[in-house]
Amino acid sequence: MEDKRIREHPVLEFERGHEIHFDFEGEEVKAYKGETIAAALYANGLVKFTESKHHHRPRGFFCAIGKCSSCIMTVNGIPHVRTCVTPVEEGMKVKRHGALPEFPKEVPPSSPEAKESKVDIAVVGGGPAGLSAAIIAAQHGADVHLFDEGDHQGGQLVKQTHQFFGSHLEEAGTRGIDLAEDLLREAKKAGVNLHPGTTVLGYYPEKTLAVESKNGLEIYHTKGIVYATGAVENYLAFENNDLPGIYGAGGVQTLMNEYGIIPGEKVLMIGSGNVGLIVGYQLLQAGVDVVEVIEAMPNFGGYQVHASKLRRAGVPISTAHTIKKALGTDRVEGAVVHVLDEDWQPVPGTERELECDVICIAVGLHPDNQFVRQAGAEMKYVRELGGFVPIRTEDMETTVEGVFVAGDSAGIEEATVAALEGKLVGCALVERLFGTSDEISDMKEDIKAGIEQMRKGPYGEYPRRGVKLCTLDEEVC
Amino acid sequence: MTDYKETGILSLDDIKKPSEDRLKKGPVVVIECVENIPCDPCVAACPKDAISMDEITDIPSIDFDGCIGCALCVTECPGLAIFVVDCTSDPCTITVPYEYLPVPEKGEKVFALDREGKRVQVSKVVRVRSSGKTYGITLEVDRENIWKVRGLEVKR
Amino acid sequence: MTVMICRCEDITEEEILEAISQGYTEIEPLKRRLRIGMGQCQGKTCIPLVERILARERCKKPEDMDEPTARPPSRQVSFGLLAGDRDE
Amino acid sequence: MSEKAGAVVIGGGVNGLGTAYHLAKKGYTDVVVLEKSYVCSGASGRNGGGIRQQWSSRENIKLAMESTKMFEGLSEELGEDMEFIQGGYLVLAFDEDEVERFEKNVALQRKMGLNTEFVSPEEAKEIVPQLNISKVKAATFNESDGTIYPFLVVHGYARAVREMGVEIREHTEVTDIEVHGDEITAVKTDKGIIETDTVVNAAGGWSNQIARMAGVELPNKPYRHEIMVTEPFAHFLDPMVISFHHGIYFSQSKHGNIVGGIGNPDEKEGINQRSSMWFLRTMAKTLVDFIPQFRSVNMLRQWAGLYDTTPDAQPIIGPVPELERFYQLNGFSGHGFMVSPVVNKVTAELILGEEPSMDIDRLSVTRFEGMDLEQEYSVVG
Repeated sequence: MEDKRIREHPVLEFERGHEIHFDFEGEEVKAYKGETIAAALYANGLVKFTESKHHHRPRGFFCAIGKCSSCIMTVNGIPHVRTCVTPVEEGMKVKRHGALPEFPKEVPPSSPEAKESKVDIAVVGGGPAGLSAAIIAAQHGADVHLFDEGDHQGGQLVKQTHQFFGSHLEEAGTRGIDLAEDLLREAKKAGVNLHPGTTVLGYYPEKTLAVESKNGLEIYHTKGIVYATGAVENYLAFENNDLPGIYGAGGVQTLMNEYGIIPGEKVLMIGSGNVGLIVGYQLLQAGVDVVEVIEAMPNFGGYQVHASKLRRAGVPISTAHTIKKALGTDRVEGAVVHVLDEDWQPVPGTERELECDVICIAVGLHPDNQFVRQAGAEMKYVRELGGFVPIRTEDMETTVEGVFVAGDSAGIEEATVAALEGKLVGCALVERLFGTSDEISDMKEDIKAGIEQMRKGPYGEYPRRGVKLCTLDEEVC
Repeated sequence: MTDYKETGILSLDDIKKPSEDRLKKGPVVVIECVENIPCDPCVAACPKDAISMDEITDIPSIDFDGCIGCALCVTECPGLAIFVVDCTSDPCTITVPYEYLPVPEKGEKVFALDREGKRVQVSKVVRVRSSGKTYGITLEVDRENIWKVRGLEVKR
Repeated sequence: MTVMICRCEDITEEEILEAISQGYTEIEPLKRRLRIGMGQCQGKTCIPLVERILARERCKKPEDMDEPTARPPSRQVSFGLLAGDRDE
Repeated sequence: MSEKAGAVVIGGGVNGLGTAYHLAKKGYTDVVVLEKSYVCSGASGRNGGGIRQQWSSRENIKLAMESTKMFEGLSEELGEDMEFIQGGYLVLAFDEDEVERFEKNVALQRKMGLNTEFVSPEEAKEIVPQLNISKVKAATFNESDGTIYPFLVVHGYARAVREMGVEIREHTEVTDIEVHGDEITAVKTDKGIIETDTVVNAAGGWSNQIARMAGVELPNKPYRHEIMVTEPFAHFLDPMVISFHHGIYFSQSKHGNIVGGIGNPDEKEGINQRSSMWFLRTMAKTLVDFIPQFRSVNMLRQWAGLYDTTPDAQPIIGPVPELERFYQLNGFSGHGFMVSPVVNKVTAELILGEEPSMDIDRLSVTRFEGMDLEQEYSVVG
């Protein structure tokens, strides 16, 4: 059987657990302890995971982080299991269930009674923003609980094999993966209560969170909530855009850099922002051929240095190009791309076919604002920040008292800014809980200056303008 | 500015080059970083303070006379945009950053690539240094290729 | 020709355009009519695309569009876990 | 800016638009329907779509029976599949009092021509094989009850009335109702004034606020009621299952999802449409008690709407004594959708001065002045 697992990587080391076996529709599948069901199946060459509800189209591995519905199967008799976030276990029985599964026949054991507790601060999301907020608050004596769906906290940092840009004083030059380690170590040292593998189910009045943990339902009554829930990738509308083999850049990164599994052999990258360029480079590092990067704009969007890395490896970057359709019936077998004119119209006669088995979509991110909206925060569409963002004070408090945001969920920016915003929120929470001090005010000033620094220059102009549009004037409120 | 935002390839006019005189004196850094990116690890990497910037978003300013061509910055640049050229030997050498597998060995013959990934010549690896997982690989290149070669491909 | 907009509820661009032409010209009614954004991903993938289609069809700016209400749970959760009827 | 309309309907839900539909069908289209949000944004778009005829009061049985007949023909009438599934309603009794009451209900229903059956717990389990009947004492079942997708019905009406020339104004909020003596003269909105002498108050949970604008006090009070939906399954559940004892109801939609809710006996009066932790947990606990296999079923989302509740849990229909042309169409106490077809038709008849096709005098607001209230007991939630 095909094996898509990466055995050697220039940057990453994959620590695979011992070999285990599980049953997939009557066939024995080899996996390694620590892999998810979907990752193991994908590594073994499975393309169709489920099918769509009405049009019965094949659905493949897609988001890789348990947020979509593309990998749901029946596992040990339980339907609708997100196999991309469910770890494999020896002897497990996994079955596809198509569009609609049968109502379960078995009755699983009961779960423990919900646990309720009162805490100072709940932080949702363990990326650079959430961790930074939690660290500052905990260092100053707050009882801080940080929830993250991943078993490896660190947010998207854990997928970043490249060295970070930014100030050397703010960890630039460190790889994302190492940065995540540092932040986690610091969080533990500061006494942050880390809850990896937990899902925040919802906001309930007043500042109460329902959380799904491995031990059951947990309810946290808080004095302050920080939503640092990051971003969601933009999807793209084109013909056959749902074929297995079409993934978001995040899904590709998760598969490749967390599970050590290559998405395919030949990848067409759509989008030339930093995400597209960086993931393109990471694909090359994993030994995957990047056939082309296409970009609808007349110029590529990311840093020239990232583009140069790809160009030096012989990867063409075609600007003013877009995808017309994906080719294939059960999975991607190629793509048709064409040139766009100044009015975004296809230029006749420029269509050409590319051979590829993966189409990676990297056409930007939008803030994951679902949680703040649930809490009832007032939102505003700010193009410069990637979509709808909560209106906030300078300290990043939303219009819901005691509910804060930081990082990409407040507006799409770089990881360094996310970390700085997290720190700022940490300070604001300390002030709320314990009153202000010279130390905290000084710290806040420094952080604000740091954020301002990061937003200087041509690449900072856009977010700088965006933030102005959704930040309340302190004087007014 | 040339059309590098369309092509991803810098032209020689975009790059600040050391003078011919400076090139004769010893190895020296070439930084192919032309955008105002908020980034400054190169500044911290230089033991001679030959790279500087006032604001983090400035383009690095290089004191070619202060640079000793030590190549410490080559592996520190997140953009893999720093190279060291040495025209004092024959053939000349160029140190390029490298983060792929396999890692070439000293003495190995590799393809030297240009900015478009095209093979320019066959080069001998004369030095392999690493900082973390990023390597600085020093290649022998013909004098006429020192402004062309910016990458390598292992022949194995 | 299939241009998929809502992967979870399996709704294509054509079906959305059809519903808009039937008078479902706001995000909430469109959501209830076609179930877009009401599947497992809670609209994370499709809603920005639907907003763009709506804006285009109604000649409006994305700024003038509304976001649909966000409902808990953020992620589907089993009744077994919620019921929690086992004493530890 | 001032304009005129023959009648103004306040509320773009099923009752407002249903009434506009019946008016238009009779050729009366000089009607403006005002909706402060979008069509079907209130309780009409938030309820479980149950169509039940098994009531305890004569009035409600009559309304529901006639309405069910009308729902049966509605898909054809409006030219779109309304997803009306007549899978029956299985009503469960959990104590002797309920058994006794159910016996009376069935007797009354059968007397009125409704073919409801009194069934044993074992027979109930035959209808829903997954059901835990350990605490069930008895049940009643009526196979012509069922569910419909409310949103499609309301939008079906909206489309039909627009085609017939009725104007629906969404995002238009009523701010005042002008009254001179015993006559209405105009409805004021945030977008302008409409002169009219006839107003239909179909504002659901907001109907007492609307009535107050015209100086009329209604006994209706809004209460939050919560509901949820699961991930979909292949069809396995025919009827809507309900228990008055628990305040729970659930059924399977055409798309395979289970839709259900449970009422909170401690819910406080007021306009609140936010989701609660109480519901999240209580719904789950009750559901797995009813069908233990629900343990491995996922809830997809929860939401809330408003019951517009009257003291006797029966609707208020018809004009008020103070204002002859101020028609009430509210106080449905959680079952406004299922009785809407006939009350909408009758309201249209009243407005046009026709002889009502069903006698609804007992549903006038004046009934609360006397002591002669016939309490409806069969309210879920």
